[in-house]
Amino acid sequence: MANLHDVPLQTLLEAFLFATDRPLTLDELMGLIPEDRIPERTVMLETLDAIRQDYKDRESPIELVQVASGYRLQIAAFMGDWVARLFEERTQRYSRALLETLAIIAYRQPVTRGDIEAIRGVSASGNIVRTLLDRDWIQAVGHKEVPGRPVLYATTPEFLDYFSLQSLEQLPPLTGFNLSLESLHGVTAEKKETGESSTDA
Amino acid sequence: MANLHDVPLQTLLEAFLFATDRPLTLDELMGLIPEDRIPERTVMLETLDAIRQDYKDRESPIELVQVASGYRLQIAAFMGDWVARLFEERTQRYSRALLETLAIIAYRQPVTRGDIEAIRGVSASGNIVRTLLDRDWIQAVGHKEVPGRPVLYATTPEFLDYFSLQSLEQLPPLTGFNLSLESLHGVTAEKKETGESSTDA
Amino acid sequence: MTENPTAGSSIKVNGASFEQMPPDLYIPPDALEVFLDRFEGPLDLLLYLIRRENIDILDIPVAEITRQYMSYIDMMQTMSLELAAEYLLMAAILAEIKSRMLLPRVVKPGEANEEDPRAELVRRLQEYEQFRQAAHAIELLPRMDREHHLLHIDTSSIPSRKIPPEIALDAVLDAMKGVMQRLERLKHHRIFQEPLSVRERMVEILQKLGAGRSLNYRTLFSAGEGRRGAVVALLAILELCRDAMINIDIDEAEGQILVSPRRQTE
Repeated sequence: MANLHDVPLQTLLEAFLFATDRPLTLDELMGLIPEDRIPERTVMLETLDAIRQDYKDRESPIELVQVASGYRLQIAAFMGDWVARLFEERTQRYSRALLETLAIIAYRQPVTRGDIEAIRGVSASGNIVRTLLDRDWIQAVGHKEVPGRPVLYATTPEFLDYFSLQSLEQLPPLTGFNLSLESLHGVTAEKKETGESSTDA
Repeated sequence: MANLHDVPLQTLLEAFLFATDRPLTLDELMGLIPEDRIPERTVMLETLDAIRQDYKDRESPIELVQVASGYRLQIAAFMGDWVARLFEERTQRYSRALLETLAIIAYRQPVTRGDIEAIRGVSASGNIVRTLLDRDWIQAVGHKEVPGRPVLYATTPEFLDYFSLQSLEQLPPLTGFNLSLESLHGVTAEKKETGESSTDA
Repeated sequence: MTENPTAGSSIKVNGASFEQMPPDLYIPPDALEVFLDRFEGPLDLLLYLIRRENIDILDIPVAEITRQYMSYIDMMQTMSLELAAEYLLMAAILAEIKSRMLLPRVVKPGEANEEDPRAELVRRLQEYEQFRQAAHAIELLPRMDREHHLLHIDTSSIPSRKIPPEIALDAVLDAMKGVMQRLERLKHHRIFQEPLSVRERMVEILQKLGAGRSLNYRTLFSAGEGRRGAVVALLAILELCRDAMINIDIDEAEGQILVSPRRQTE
């Protein structure tokens, strides 16, 4: 073991900060130093400042910051996004509900959330629409002129790109069903009709 | 975000090592670098070496080491005892039974519980094996093709990492029967000077 | 050498209940219990005895070791320590070796020497001793949180990026088919099956034709409504025609299709 008295205060404080998994207050840091060597508070503050400056000067990927509960070392802000690669999380598979919502928007655009609910027979969660918006697969393209003026959603060029399609026409045809796309219109129109019935005299 | 092309490779690698709490292999490190900037392996190795040397030259309280699962930053050896003293509660103690079981698995792998019990001359090994499995120090690697098909156990890279080893070869060599060994029991601080003496019966 | 194996402790036993205790073991009862409890098994105990007596493991005086071993077993039983079955099994093995040692060894000419009755036990003791030492060596290896300490750098400020799952176009199609199948089942329970959008469009077309005009059928479609809108318009026109509400005329000279309301008088 190195004789602690040979270790510069700066190195000592760095080691304590590196080794703890939570911020340390000035008092806690002082408490870790051998009694016969505890420096003045001003010396402590100067040394902490020296550490901070040192990392900055060296363009180190870590920085010393002071947060509510004390001092801590953290990944420097300028490195954050690069290091984020380490923390990439693969989300779970998409739900059936999401795929159906996407399909309805793709085949029946533009549609409102009400339309989607009417077709799926289940209330459409705002989360699904938000996920699809976040993914840039759908976009708001306007409002339906019914009471409440619900947002109309349609797919985006990114959606086509993702599936390597040049246009919506290239979506696979819905063959093998007695039910034509017309039926979808039927359902949504019904919805629409009730919507409009209140405006019609 | 800083343009990555302005960040030196050394800083980038340091950031990755700082940000993870597990060792990173050379391949993992390379995988984290943007594709258009991935350096040659030799450049990677040189840079890692530069990091190691840099800490040493600056008498930094941290060091870069290589263990079984890759590279990791840790508190430098010369500071280790100090930190250990501060965080004594973190230090784990292991029973002889556990260490003996671990030793048998480490040196004889793959082994079954039956093998362990035969060597130790004690039949209760289930709990210890479970503890070692929970710690990720050992893993089931197959079955022995004998009646009952008992599970075969081997050590993991995590076991090596914990003891800062890069491979099983770095385990201390198995020694022969040595009468001078005095580590039998804490109670028997018995010292024998006559290590190899063979008393005639 | 008269050194007490428990050197360092100067405590004497003052009870008479431990007459059978080996003369060199002077430990008070509770400490004795701890001491006996520390043995990892019969092999460990035997190695302790061999070591204590400074015996050559290759030439174990079985009778003497068995006597000592049994006195420890008795002690353990007296102290009602939970005695693992292995200890008693070892006692039996020792007794067997002892009796075989008493028999004269008959080596018939031409035959290999009969194996020493102690050989298997010695092999086991040696093997166990190896791993006992290895365990000790592992215990001495530098390890995490004792000699080595991980760094803890705060990463809470790092944005966690989520990689969204990939999906195949087929999955979208499947989902759509599922929706349509559900709708179809639903439809069977409906009283009217008329697609309402067509009905609606029929009304719209009739309104456009209300003035008694003839219109190019193209004007009944709007460019912005897309394929599906066109299909609806077409279905509406055909439906109106079938219901005899409109006429469809082909103007060959102009190359256009004209749609006009059917007059009641016709």
